[in-house]
Amino acid sequence: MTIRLDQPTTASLDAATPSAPPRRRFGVSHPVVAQPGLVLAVVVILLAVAFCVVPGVFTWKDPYVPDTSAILAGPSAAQPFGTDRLGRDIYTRTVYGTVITLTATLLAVSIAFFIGTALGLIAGFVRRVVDLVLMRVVDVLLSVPGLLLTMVVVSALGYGTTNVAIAVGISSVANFARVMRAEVLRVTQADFVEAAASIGTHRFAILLRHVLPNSMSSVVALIPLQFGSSILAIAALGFLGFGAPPPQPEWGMLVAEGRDVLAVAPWISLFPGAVILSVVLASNRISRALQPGGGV
Amino acid sequence: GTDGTSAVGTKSGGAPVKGGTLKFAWLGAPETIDPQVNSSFAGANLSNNIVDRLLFQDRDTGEFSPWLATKWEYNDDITEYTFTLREDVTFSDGTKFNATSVKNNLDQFFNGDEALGILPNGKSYLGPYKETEVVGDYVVKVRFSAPNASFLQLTAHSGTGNIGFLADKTLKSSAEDRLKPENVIGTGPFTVTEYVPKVRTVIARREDYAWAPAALGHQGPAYLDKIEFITIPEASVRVGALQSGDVPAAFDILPTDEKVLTAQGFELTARINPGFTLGWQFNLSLAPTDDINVRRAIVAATDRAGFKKTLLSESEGEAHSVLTDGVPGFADYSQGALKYDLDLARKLLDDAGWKPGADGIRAKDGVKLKLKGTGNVLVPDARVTYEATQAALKSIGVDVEIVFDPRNIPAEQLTAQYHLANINRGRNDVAVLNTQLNPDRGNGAVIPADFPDRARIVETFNALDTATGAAQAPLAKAVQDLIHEELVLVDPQFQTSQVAAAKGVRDIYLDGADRLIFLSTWVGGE
Amino acid sequence: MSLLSFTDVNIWYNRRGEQPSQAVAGVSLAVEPGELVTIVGESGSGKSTLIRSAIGLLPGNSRISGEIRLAGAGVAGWSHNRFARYRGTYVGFIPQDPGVSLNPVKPIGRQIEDALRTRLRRRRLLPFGNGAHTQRIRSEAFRFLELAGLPAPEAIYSKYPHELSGGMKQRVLIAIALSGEPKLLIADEPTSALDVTVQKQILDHLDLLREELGIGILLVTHDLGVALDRADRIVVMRDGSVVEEGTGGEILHGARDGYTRRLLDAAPGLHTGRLTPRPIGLGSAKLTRADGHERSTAEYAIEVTNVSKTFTTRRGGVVHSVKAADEVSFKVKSGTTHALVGESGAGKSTIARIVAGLRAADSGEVRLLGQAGRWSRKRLSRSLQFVYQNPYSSLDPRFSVADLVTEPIRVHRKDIGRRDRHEIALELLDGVRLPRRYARRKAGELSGGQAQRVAIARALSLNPEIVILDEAVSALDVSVQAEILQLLADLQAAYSLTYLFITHDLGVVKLFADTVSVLRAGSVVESADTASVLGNPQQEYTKLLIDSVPGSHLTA
Amino acid sequence: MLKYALLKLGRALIVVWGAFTASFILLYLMPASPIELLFPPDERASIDPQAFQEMERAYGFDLPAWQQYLDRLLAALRGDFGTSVGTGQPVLTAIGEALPNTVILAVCALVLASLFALSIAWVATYLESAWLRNLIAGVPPLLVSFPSFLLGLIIIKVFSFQLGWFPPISGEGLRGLVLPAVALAIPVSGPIAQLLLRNFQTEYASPYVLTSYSKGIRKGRVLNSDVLRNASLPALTQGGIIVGELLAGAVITETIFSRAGIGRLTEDAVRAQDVPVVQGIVMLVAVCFVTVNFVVDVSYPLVDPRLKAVPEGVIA
Ligand SMILES: Nc1ncnc2c1ncn2[C@@H]1O[C@H](COP(=O)(O)OP(=O)(O)OP(=O)(O)O)[C@@H](O)[C@H]1O
Ligand SMILES: Nc1ncnc2c1ncn2[C@@H]1O[C@H](COP(=O)(O)OP(=O)(O)OP(=O)(O)O)[C@@H](O)[C@H]1O
Ligand SMILES: [Mg+2]
Ligand SMILES: [Mg+2]
Repeated sequence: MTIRLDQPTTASLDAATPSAPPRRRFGVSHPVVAQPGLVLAVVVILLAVAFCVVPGVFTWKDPYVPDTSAILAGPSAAQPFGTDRLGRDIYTRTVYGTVITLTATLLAVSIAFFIGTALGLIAGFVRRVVDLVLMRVVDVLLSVPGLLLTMVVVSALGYGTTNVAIAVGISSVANFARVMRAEVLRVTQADFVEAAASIGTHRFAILLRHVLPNSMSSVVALIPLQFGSSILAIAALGFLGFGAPPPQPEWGMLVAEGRDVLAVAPWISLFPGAVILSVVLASNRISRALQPGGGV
Repeated sequence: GTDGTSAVGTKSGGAPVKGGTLKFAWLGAPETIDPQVNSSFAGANLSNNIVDRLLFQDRDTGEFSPWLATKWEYNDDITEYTFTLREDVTFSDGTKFNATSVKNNLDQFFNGDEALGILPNGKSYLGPYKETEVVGDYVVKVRFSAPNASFLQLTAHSGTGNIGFLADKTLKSSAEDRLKPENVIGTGPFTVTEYVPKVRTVIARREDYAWAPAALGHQGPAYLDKIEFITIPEASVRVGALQSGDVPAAFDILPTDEKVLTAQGFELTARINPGFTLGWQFNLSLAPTDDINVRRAIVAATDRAGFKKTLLSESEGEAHSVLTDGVPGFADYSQGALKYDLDLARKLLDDAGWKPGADGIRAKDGVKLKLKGTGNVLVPDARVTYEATQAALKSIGVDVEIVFDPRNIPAEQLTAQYHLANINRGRNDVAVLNTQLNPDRGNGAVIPADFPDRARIVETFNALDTATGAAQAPLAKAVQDLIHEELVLVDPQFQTSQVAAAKGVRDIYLDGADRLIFLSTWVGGE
Repeated sequence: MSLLSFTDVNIWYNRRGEQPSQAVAGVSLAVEPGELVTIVGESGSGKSTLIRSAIGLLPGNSRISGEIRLAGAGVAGWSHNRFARYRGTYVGFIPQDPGVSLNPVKPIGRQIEDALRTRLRRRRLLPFGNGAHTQRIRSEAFRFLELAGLPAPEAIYSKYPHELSGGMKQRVLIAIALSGEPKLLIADEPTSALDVTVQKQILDHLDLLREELGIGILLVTHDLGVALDRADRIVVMRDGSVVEEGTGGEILHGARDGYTRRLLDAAPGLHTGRLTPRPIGLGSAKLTRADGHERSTAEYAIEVTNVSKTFTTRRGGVVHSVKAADEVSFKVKSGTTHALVGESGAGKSTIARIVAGLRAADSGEVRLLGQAGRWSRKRLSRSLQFVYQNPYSSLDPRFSVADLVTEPIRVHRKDIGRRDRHEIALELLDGVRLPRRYARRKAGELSGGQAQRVAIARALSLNPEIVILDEAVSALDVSVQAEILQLLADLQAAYSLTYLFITHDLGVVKLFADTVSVLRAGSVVESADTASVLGNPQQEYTKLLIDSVPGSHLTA
Repeated sequence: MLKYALLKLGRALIVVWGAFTASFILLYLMPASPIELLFPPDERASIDPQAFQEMERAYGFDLPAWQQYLDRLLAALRGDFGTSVGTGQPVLTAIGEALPNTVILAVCALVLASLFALSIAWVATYLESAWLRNLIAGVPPLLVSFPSFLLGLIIIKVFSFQLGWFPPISGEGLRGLVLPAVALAIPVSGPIAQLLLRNFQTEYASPYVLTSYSKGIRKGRVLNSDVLRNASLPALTQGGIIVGELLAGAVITETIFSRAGIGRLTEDAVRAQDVPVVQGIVMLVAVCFVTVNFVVDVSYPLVDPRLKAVPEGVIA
C-alpha cells in the first residue's frame, strides 16, 4: 500500500553498494557509560521498575487512604507532588500507580509484539496470497488512527485497564507487523538465506534459524518505542475516562483527576504528567540506542 | 460564596437596560432543540426559554401559580384535571395557543408518531395517561386511568420530562426537520435562531411576549436581544473563559473554583437540585446487598456530615434524606437512620456474621464482602464522596469496586452485576420516589418478586399518587420511613447543586427545578 | 607555489566512547600544476581521509593537525561557507562512488548547471537574476559534458542519475568537476566501481585534460596498475602514513618498502604465470569422506549446453525483457578451473546460478558430473557448493564461525554430534589457514578476507566436487585477493576440485583459470584455454577487455 | 501506469470494506443493544417495553447480525450510514456538519506541523555547533513523548489565561484558530520531525552532498536544493497516517478548545455508544487514509524520478 520508509530508497535503488560493512547487532557498540542521556534513560526505567516491585521503599504513605486534613495541599517537603481532593499524596499515588500503568503497557506491547511479529513473519516469508491478505488486514488496522481504534475497541470490550491494554495492543499490531515484514523481506534476500537453502536446509528451519533471529533486532528496537507510545495511549484513554476504576492511581487517571482543578491545583495533573513524560522519553531513548545502526 | 438569592448575577443596581447579547458558557450541549426530546440538563435549560408551561412552581414553597393556565382543578381520586387557559398566548409563528394545542402536544408526547419518526418521549412521565378532551377553546380536561397526583407538578416541571407546548407546524414536522431552528416553534420569550450541535445555540428575543408568570416579577418581552449558549466541556477552560472575560456568565461551576471566583468579584448563585439526593441504590436481589445488615452498615459508614465539612463546597448540601431538603414532604433522617457511625457499622457486620478475613476483607460462609457499584461521572464531586465512602468501607472490611463508566449501563447488566447503582434524579416532587423505587415501577432497588410484604410496600408507594399538598405529607413520610428505616434501599451521599457565576450580568432567574430563565436578565449599567 | 600542499598532516576520527583513531599520520605531500600524483594503498589506509581534508569535506567527527594549504592559504578551521570560495573554481573533486554521488532526484543538467552557475557568478560573468542566461549556461554545460567524454549531452541532459550507467555517471561527475575550471582536480578512486573498459576511457581522458589544460591532478586508487600506468609520482600509503614515494619506474623496480613489494606481487595485472599450488595439510580425521558417497569419475564435471534464460520485468504495464543467457555452451574438465569473464550484466551470475541449480533455465541442459536431470537439493549440495561475491552477506551474522562452517554438516549429517562438528570446524579453519581462535567469532568481527575464507571453508565442509565462485574475490583488497586465490589453488590441488570461477578481472583469469569463456550480453563470444584466449584473442571484444587491464603493458 | 493505479485502487477499496466489516463486528455485535444505552439505567425501568422494541425496530437492531450487516453494507454503498441513535440525525449529515471545522483545523495544524518539523530538521542539520545541534535534535523526541492531553490544557492556560493573547474558546476568526491549531500541530509534528531529522541526517551524509559542496555551493543552499527534497519526499508516504493522527488528535483538541468537529462528534458518539455515528466516523477516517495513500502511491513515482524505473517489488 505504501512505500516503505524503513528501507532506505537510495541504497536499494542505486545498488552499487560494495562489500557491506558488518552489521552491528543491537547497535550498542559504544560503552553505555559514555552516553549520559542513555544512562539517565536507563536509570529512569529502572526507577519505574523499582516503583512497581517495591513501592513501599519509596514512600511510607498509603495511596488510598484519604486525609481530610490535607486536601488540595500544594507541593511541599512532606508531599513533594502535593495532594488531591481527598488529601491523598500524589507522589505516593504516582509511585503505586506505576505498577498499574506499566503492567497494562506490558500487556499491550506483548499483544502487539506477538501478534504483529507473527503476522509480519508469515506475510514476509510465505509471500503471495497470504502476504496480500495479511497486509490488507494490517492496512485496515492502520487506516483507523490509534486513538480512535482503541476507543472503539474499548467501547466494545468494556472499560477497565485490561481492556484498554488489549485495545492499545491491537491498535499497535500493525506497527510490528510492518517492521517485521520489511525485515523478513530484507533478510530473505540476503545471500546467507539462499546459501542455507542451497545446502538443502528445510524451509521451516531456515525460517527459525536464519530469518527469525536476523529479523528480530529492528523489531526488538521497536519494543521500547511502542512501550512509550502505549503508556501515552493508555494514559490518554485513562484521561478520557475509559481506564482504571478508582481509587486506582493509574497515571492517566491521575492526570485526569486534576484536569478540572488545573487552575487551582495544577500539581495534581502536572507532576504525574511529568512522570509520564520522563518514562516515555526514556523508553524512546533506549529504543533509539537499540536501533540497528542507531545508538547516537 | 453563595448569597442565598436565586438570581444569577448582581441583583438590581439601577434600571434594567434593554438590548445586548449575553454569552453564556456551560458544560453540556442541548442534544437537540426539540423541547419534547431534550432531557439533558442543557437541553432542558434551553427549552425553558423557548417554551412555556401550564403552571409555575414556586422555587421556595413548591406552590403552584398560573402561567399558560389561569385556573386548574382535579377530581377527588385525582384522575382528571381541568385547565383553563390564557387566551392571549401565541406561538412564535403567530398561531394561537389554545385547548387543541394542549391536546395535540400531550397526545404526541405520550404516543409519539411513527410516521414522522417521533418517539413516545413522554410515555414514562405521563404514567397512566388516558386522553385529553377539548372542552372549550380554552378549556381542556386531561384524564388518567389511575390516580396521578404528581401530574400537577409535571405541568410546572422544567427538568427532564417537562411538557413544553409546540405549534402545530412543529408537531407535524418529522424528527429530522425538528432539528432546524425555524421548525421549532414555542410560546416562550425566545426563539432559536442558530444551532450548531455540541457547540453553540443562539436564541433571540420575541418582541410580542407578554405572558410571563407573575412570580418572575417582569412582564413583557425580555431585555436581552440574544443569548449565545456556548459549550465548554473542560471545567478549567470554562472558568478560565470567565476569568478572562471571554464569557461574562457560566453555568456548571465546579465547587473547587467557587472560592477563587468569589474572590475575583464574581457573583455566584447556587441552588440545590431538588429531587432525589445523589447516592447509591442497593440491589436487593443480589448477595450480599440482600442482607439488610450490610446495607445498614454501608449507610452508617457514609459520613455525610463529614463530606459537607471537608469535601464539598458551600453550595452543596448534606443529605438528610433520600429527598432533598426543599421537596414538599421531605423528612430529616440525619440523626436517625442516616447517622454516621463507623463502630455501629462494624458491629452490624460482626453481628451478621461477616468476619474479617486474612486480607482484611470480611467474609461469611466463604463469600467475600465484595461489592460492585456504579459511579457518577457527571457530578464532579460525586467521585470524591464515592471514593471517600469506598475508603471508609475498606477500613471496616468491605471492598467496593466503583465503575465510572460514562456510558449508560444496560439495565439488565446493572441488576445482574451491580450491588450499588448510582442515582441522582431531579424533580421537585415526592413523586420522584415513586418513579424510582416503587417495586412496580422503576424498582431501582431491584426488590424481588417474592420479597416479603411486597404488596404492602407497593401500596405504600402507590398511595403517593392519591393525594396532593398537605394531605400528601404523611404519605411521603411513610415512604421515606420505608426507604430508610425498614428496608434501607438507598445510601444518600449529598445534595447536588448547580452553580452559576457571572460578572456584570443581572438577574438570571433559577427556577424551582434549578433551570435558568433569561426573561428578566440584562447586562451593563454598572 | 604548489597547488596543494600537506605538511605533517595528522587526522583523527572521534567516535563516541572510544579513543580517537588516527586515520592519517604525519603526511607531507604537494601537487604542482600539470602534475598527476597518485596515492595508492589498501582499503582503510587513509587515502580518502587525506584528500578530503584538502577541500574541507571531512565528517564532523574528525580533527586535523598540521598544515594544509590551497594556493598558499592555510585552510585549517574553515567553515563550509568559507571553503565554498575555493571549491569548484580552484579545486575540483571527483568523488569515490559514482552510484551515489549524484542527487537522485535532480536532472543531470541541473546538477551541472549548479556548478557552472557558481563559477560564472564568482567570476562575475553572471549577474544575479539569471533568467536571460539560461541558454548560455546550457551551452556551457554541453561543452563540459562533451569534454568529459559524453558525446551527446542533449540525450542525458534531462535524465535522472538512475537512468545512466555507472560509467556515464562517473563522466557526469568529471564534467561537474571540470565545469568549475579548477586548477587542481582531486579524484577519489574515480574508476574503481567501473568495468576495466570504461576505466581505461576515463583515465585516458584525465590524462588528456592534464596535458591540454595543465591542471594538477591528485588521484587516489587502490590499484597499483593504474598508478604505474599513469602517474608522474606515486605515493604509497599504509595505516595513514606515507611509506613510499617516487615515479612509476622507481616504485616498480626499486620499491624499498615491504608493503609496496607485496602490493606489487599481488597485483594480478602484473602477473605472468599461473599460480602454483602449495601442499596443504588437511585431511586428517573426522570429516574425511567417511560418508561413503562416491566421487564421480566423469571426465567433465560441468557440461552446459545451449542454456538460455530471459528475464522479464513488468512495471506499469510495460514489459522489459533481458536475455541474460543466450544459447550458452561450455564444458569444464574435472579438477580444472573454468573462468567466466565479461563486463557487468553480461550474464555471468545468471549462468552460474543455473549451473548451481539456484535458478531454472528456460531451455538447454546442464550436466553435472556426467549426470543430467534434476538433482535433489540435498544431493546436489553434497557435490556442488556456491561461494558468493560478498562474504558478509552470505554469512549469517548471528552465527559463530564454527557454526557457520559446519552448517552444511548439521543439515546433512545428523549422525555427527556437536562435539565432532566443532572438531571438524577447527580442521576446516586450518584448511583455509584461519587461526583456530576465530572459531568463536561472528562474521561481523572478521575482515573481508577472513570472512571469505569462512565462506570457502563452509563450501568445502561437505567435501564437494564442484565449487562455483561468483566474483568471490572481486570485493577484496588486492593483497587479500592474492592470498585467497592461492588458497583456492592449494585446495584444488589437494581435493581435485572443479571450479567455475566468475570474474570481470582478466588479470585474475590469467593467474588462476585453465579455460575461459568470454561472455557478452548473454552469449559466449569466445571459449578456449586461457593461454590461447588471452594470448591470441580472436574477437574484438576480447581484445578490448585484455587491453583495458591496467598495468598489463608494463609486463607484457 | 493505469494498471498500477487500478491495482492500488482495488487495494484501497478492500481496505475500506475491511474497515467497514471490522467496525461492524466490533460495534454491532456488542452485548447490549445500542438503544439500551440510550437510557440512564434509572430511567430504563420506566420505559415501556413496547416503545423500546419500536425503537429497536426503527434502527434495525432487532434483525439477525448477518442481515444487519448486509443491510448496512448495501445502505453504505448508497451513501447511507443510518441515523444517529442519540439525535436522530442522519450520520452523513452529522459528519458533514462537523467535517468543515475539523478540516480547517487539521489543515492549519498540518501546515504548522510540517513547517515546524521542517525547520527543526533544517536547523539541526545546518548548525555547526554540536551542542546546539543536539539541543535542537532533542526537541522531536520531547514532542513525541509529551502527553498531548496535558499539552492542550497547558497551552490554553499560558497563552490564553495567563498572557491573554488568544481567546480560550475558538469562535469565529483566525485568532481563535491559533491555539487549537498549535495544540494539534505540536504532537503531530513530533513524528514528522523525527522522520525528517533522520532523513536530513542520512541524506546530508550522502556522497552527493559532497559533490554539491565540491561545486562551491554554500551550506544553506546545499540543504535547500539537494537535501531538502530527498529528505522530505519519503515523509509523503506517511501522509495517510498523519491525516489519521490529525483526526484522532482532534478528539482531544476539540474538546479542550470547545470546537465543533469530528473529534467532538467522535468522543460523544463513543461515550453514548452511538453505533451508527461511530461507524460512520471509522469509515470517514478509513476513506481519508486510503485516499491520501492512493494519491501518494500514484503520484509518488511522478515526484520521485527513481521510482519510474523500478520493478514492482520496491513498492510494497
Ligand atoms: N567518519 C568516520 N568516522 C570514523 N572513522 C572513519 C570515518 N571515515 C573513515 N574512518 C576510518 O578512517 C580510516 C581511513 O579511512 P579512509 O576512508 O580514508 O580509507 P581509504 O584509504 O579511503 O579506504 P578505501 O580504499 O576503502 O576507500 C579507516 O580506518 C576508517 O575506518
Ligand atoms: N532476477 C532478475 N530479474 C530480472 N532481471 C535480471 C535478474 N537477474 C539478472 N537480471 C538481468 O540479467 C542480466 C544479466 O545479469 P547477471 O547478474 O547474470 O550479470 P553479471 O554478468 O553477473 O553482472 P555483474 O558483473 O554485474 O555481476 C542483467 O541485465 C540483469 O539486469
Ligand atoms: Mg576511500
Ligand atoms: Mg554477477
